[in-house]
Amino acid sequence: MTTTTMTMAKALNEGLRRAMEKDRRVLLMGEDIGKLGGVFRITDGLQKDFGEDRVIDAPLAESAIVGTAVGLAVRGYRTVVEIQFDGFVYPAFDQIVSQVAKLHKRTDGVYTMGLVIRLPFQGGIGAIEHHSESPEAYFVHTAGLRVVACSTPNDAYWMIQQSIEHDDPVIFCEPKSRYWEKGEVDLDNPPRGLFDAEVRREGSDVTVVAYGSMVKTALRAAEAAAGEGVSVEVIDARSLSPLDLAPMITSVEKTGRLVVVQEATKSASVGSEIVAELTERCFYSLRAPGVRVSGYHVPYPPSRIEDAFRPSVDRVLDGIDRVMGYA
Amino acid sequence: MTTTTMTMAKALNEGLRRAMEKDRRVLLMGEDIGKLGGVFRITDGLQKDFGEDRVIDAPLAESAIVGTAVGLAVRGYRTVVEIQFDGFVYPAFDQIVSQVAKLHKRTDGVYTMGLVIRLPFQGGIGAIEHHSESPEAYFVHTAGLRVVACSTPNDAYWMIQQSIEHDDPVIFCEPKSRYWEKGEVDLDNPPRGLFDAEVRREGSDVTVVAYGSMVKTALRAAEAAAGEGVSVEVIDARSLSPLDLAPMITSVEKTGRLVVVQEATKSASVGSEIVAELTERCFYSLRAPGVRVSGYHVPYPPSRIEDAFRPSVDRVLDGIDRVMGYA
Amino acid sequence: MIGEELIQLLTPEGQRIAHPEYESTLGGDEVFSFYRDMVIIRRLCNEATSLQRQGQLALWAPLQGQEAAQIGAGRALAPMDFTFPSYREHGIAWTRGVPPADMLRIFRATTTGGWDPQKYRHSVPTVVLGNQALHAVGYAMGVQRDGAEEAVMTFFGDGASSQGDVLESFVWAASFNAPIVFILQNNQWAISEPSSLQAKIPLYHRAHGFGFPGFRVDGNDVLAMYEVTKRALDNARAGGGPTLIEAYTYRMGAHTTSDDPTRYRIDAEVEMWKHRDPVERTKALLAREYKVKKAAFDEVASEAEELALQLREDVLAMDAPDPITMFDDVYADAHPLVNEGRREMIELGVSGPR
Amino acid sequence: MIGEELIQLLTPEGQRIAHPEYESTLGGDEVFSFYRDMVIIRRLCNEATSLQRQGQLALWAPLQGQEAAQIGAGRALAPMDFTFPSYREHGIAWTRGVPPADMLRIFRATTTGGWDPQKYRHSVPTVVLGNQALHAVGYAMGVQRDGAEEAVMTFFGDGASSQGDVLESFVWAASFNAPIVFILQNNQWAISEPSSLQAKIPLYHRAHGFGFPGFRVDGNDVLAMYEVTKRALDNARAGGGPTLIEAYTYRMGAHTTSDDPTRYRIDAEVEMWKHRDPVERTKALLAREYKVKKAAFDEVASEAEELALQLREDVLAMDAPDPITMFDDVYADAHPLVNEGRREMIELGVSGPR
Ligand SMILES: Cc1ncc(C[n+]2csc(CCOP(=O)(O)OP(=O)(O)O)c2C)c(N)n1
Ligand SMILES: Cc1ncc(C[n+]2csc(CCOP(=O)(O)OP(=O)(O)O)c2C)c(N)n1
Ligand SMILES: [Mg+2]
Ligand SMILES: [Mg+2]
Repeated sequence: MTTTTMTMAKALNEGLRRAMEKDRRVLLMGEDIGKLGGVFRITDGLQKDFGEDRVIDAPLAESAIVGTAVGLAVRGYRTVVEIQFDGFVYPAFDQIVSQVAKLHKRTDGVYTMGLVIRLPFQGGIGAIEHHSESPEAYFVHTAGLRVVACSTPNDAYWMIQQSIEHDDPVIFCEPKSRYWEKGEVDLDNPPRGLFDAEVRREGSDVTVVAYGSMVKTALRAAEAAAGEGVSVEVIDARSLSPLDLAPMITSVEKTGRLVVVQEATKSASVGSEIVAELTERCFYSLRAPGVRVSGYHVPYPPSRIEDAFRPSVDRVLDGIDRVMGYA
Repeated sequence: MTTTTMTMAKALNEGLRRAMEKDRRVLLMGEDIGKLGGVFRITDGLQKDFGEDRVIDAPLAESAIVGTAVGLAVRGYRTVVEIQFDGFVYPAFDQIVSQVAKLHKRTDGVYTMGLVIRLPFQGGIGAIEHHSESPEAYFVHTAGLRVVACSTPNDAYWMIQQSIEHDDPVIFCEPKSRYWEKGEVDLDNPPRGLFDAEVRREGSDVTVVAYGSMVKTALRAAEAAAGEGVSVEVIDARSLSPLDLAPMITSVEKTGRLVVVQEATKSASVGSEIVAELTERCFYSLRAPGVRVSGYHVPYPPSRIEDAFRPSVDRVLDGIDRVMGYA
Repeated sequence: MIGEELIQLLTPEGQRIAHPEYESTLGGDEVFSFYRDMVIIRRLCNEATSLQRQGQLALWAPLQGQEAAQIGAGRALAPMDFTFPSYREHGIAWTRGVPPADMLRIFRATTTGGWDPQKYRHSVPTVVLGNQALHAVGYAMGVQRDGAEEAVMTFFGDGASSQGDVLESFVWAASFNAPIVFILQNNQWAISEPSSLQAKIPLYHRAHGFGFPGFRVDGNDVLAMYEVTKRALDNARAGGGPTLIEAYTYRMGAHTTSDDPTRYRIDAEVEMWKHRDPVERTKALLAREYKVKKAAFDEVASEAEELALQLREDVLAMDAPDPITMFDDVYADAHPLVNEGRREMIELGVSGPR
Repeated sequence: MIGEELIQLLTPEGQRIAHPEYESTLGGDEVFSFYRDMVIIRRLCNEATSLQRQGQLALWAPLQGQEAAQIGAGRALAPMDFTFPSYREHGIAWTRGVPPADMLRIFRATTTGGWDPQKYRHSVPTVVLGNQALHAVGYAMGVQRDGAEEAVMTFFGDGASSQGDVLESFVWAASFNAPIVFILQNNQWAISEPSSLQAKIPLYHRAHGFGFPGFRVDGNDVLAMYEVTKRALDNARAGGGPTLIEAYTYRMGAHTTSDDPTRYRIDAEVEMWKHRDPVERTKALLAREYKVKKAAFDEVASEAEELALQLREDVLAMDAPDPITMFDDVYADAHPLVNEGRREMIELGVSGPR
């Protein structure tokens, strides 16, 4: 087993490189991904090594980026699209919902929509508006799409490759606030399947489900809770569509308590879905209602006050307190 | 009290007419809404009476329809936008999420986004693809928007007027399968506030929450259940953002059982939200987990088999059975 | 002179007319075969309309009036070219070999597709206006990457040409010099909206603003449609980049069978366009110049009749699918929510043919 | 001759140059006041850049190089006109009277807006490329309905001009003959992408394809920018419809302070454009033709210096808002989820200035 330490940004870069080496039909397309290597440098050096035909600087039009990636998919290419920031995916929403999600079905399986839409998502980097959104629920609500979120460099490295290899369209959510955090990457073996959740920390009193940036926040909260004698199990959902419910059910049956943590606003969110599903499946185990610790129901605020919007360790602890408050 | 019988389509037409008579700054804009009166004839005769300056046939571009309505709002107009069919709202998604929902906040309240986006939604009319979608969850998840759905001619008549008068942007969902059903309309007094839910049938065993087209289906299921000795309370949610939880809580505290019925797919839906919220608020009252009876997690199917996709009376009864199956 | 006039090679009376840049390369047999295609597709279209009136289809979008625009453009294609239609391109589908009954499946509402797009190299209909233009450009970018000598063609209407997706497809086609031909069928109406609402000047001018050639062709003249399209396709395959062809034509029927055109347009306009009928025009040429006899025309008519009968038979035999099929091909791989739905449907006993 | 050339009234050396259609109507005092505006906005912009480098701003989008494009266009506006900017229009904001500190609020990340758009008749910045072009057209449709003699102006870059929203705004402006002037600042780059990726021919040609006039103006020539914009605005107010003005200019600095232009462009290009500097060019004219003395120039410089100092002071005094304000003005009327969030924040004790 060869492991090496790298940032999530580098792990994505290496994962993309490996996918492109393996399969010449893998293309990258997006704004500024060529010479610049993308505003986050995720594609750094790839145009130099794979050429302008495979690493395509796109004119500035997201609907066209996704729409042409659909056409490339019909032609047999697998395009990894980079949306520069979460807030700029909406111009492509129509193509994603009406075409990417539906063409496989519409053609009775003839068209393979093997494309990956990379979405640097969530906040926490002190950016201006539209650069910190959490649009994952829109895609989770859309049949025909798959949605995953990485939270560690190792996952980033493997999940991007698994997404590219997968025949369904994948919305690939990258927690941009974690791009520069380092971790061990195993270059030989994937940690698990693309659509599997992972227990990041075991515990017995409360189950906390999180994804993307919030996994680390949840882990820190678990650490803090341990200090107060509360044993928290932290599950990284990893896949949001489909949700890997089995380990969550196992956990909730053990703990009887559920907290979901997300940066997105609460209403009709992934958190709502997890709570509704687990309530149905673990009704007799739950000793308290599942609670959601979420971004507030407001437009993402100016970043000087974003820390008060994004779930903090304190707010996660508060959520844990709430479920522990039930008998 | 002057009441008269009319279809929902006519009630909407009359409601729009009354709003336009009251306030000269109310405009209508959309595809084919002029001479044709819209494909559903909701705006029939209005261009003739109010002129082309107030009833505007729009070039075919939904992003532009909503985007220019935003500009008109900045100028002080209140534009009621007609999206021809639910499935064609997605090209306008960016303007709705990034601008309509956020400009009031972004300008510290200076811009009033008093615009109404009329959305003939849900299926059941035997149409081809993209004409039967239920996109309401996308908007319910978006802070800054309000979302309502009418289910009767009387509500249609009043809610459209209340939406136009309201200063926030309103996504106005019209269950197109109910356009031609008749009902009493009270021309003098609104039934209740725009954001209030309504108990449509009282019952003591199970609470069924529905909206739009599914209210009637829920009522028919309640009728059938009554025959089998199960007393079902049916609540028409009417407002989806905000949700009017109070009457739902009262009901669930009484019945201890909850079923939510919607045509939309289940994942991260309005149904998930209602279940999650009521589980949190009525934890000790609930004798069974809240269940969702929803459209399936597939693209809306060809309409010859749509009846198997949309929740039927049987499927609602099945949901009722499921919650009744708990002790 | 590029783009300054309506390109026409055949007058409404069926007289040939000289054009400085184009001349017809077609022999009599070929013209006759184009005529045949037009007659057949019109007949099939009319059959579909009656099927709809008789409750056998949920909807139909007639192409009547646009036969020359579609047969001319469609016949110019090479077998390996790929086409991305909107919802009214029955004539194109015909030239690609799509079985007529398959064209009606979507309108019988038994599917949202209808045929194997890879087999016929003709994509399934796109209902959301303009979406397909971007797919076509993307596909063309794939052709470029494969170093293939193939062209791509896409279709949209005068109304759809206002959509951002169509306009972005122009930006991309120009930027990547994509091997693509855009066929804009300007049939004068987008449901109830006249094309003058979408543009105050001829639509083909748009191409020039994006930096590639655009032409307005008499869309009711099958000879002109063929020649202009053919040259544009050749040019695309040779690396010459995109072309926009505005087929200036008319939608003789309703927008769809749900539409009532009397609410927004006058009879006189329809009458005027009857005099420009694409089929009659070609027939006049064949009779005069190639001395085609009544018997030959009659033969085409009865062939069309037979195909129409066959179509009716096929459509009537088309059952609603088993509802359980809605769970097929949603994903290429299993998805728990799909499986859950399938299980529930089976338990409820809803499955089975309807 | 419309649109066939770069409209220029002043050479890079500060020499006047004749144009068949336009001549400068400005007197010496006015030219001097334009010069003053350019010097001040450049100085303020540089101050913002240093503030960012010192960690006082989250980001800054410098306009350096584009002063003439913005001051020329902005000064052509009448008080009642309304403007819809993108994120780099500090020069326009200055001509509308927006206090410099307010321009920086969004970049200090203390707000997502910055000023009262109705007060200055200048909308808040739009970050999503192209969205504002449609707002501007809609506003202009409102102006028409009010029968007002006002014009609307909107701004976007060479990159943004590929967006569907911008292109749809052209469709609409033409269709409704809206009183609007589109200012496309072609500063040659969209972050790392050269404008040649967005279009192979000059961008102002697009307007012609949509049926309204488009011009390319030397965007570093404040006299030309002023005259061409003024005429377009007058035309719009008089019911003459839309105009597209491509200000051919250059982004001298980085895209934003987060950008590293050395990764994608060469020094020689930047050097070349230095010789076309908009401020120096105007200064040369003033010195030569109007005999403006060094003292007057110095005075402007020190006024700019003072304003920069004031700006710094104002920015440093700008505190982060109380987080509780994120719940204000989300809706015009109470919304339970907003109230719930506010309550939770108060309970958690997170509120209070930070
Ligand atoms: C995005 C979108 N908006 C609206 C519609 C509804 N619609 C279907 S066809 C049509 C008119 C299209 O006119 P045109 O593009 O001229 O094509 P034609 O029908 O005349 O062939 C409209 C508005 C749609 N299908 N897609
Ligand atoms: C819809 C959208 N996509 C992407 C971005 C990210 N982005 C911000 S500025 C920019 C480049 C814009 O270039 P241009 O339009 O030429 O304007 P300039 O910055 O040169 O003034 C990009 C890609 C965005 N803001 N909005
Ligand atoms: Mg048309
Ligand atoms: Mg630029």
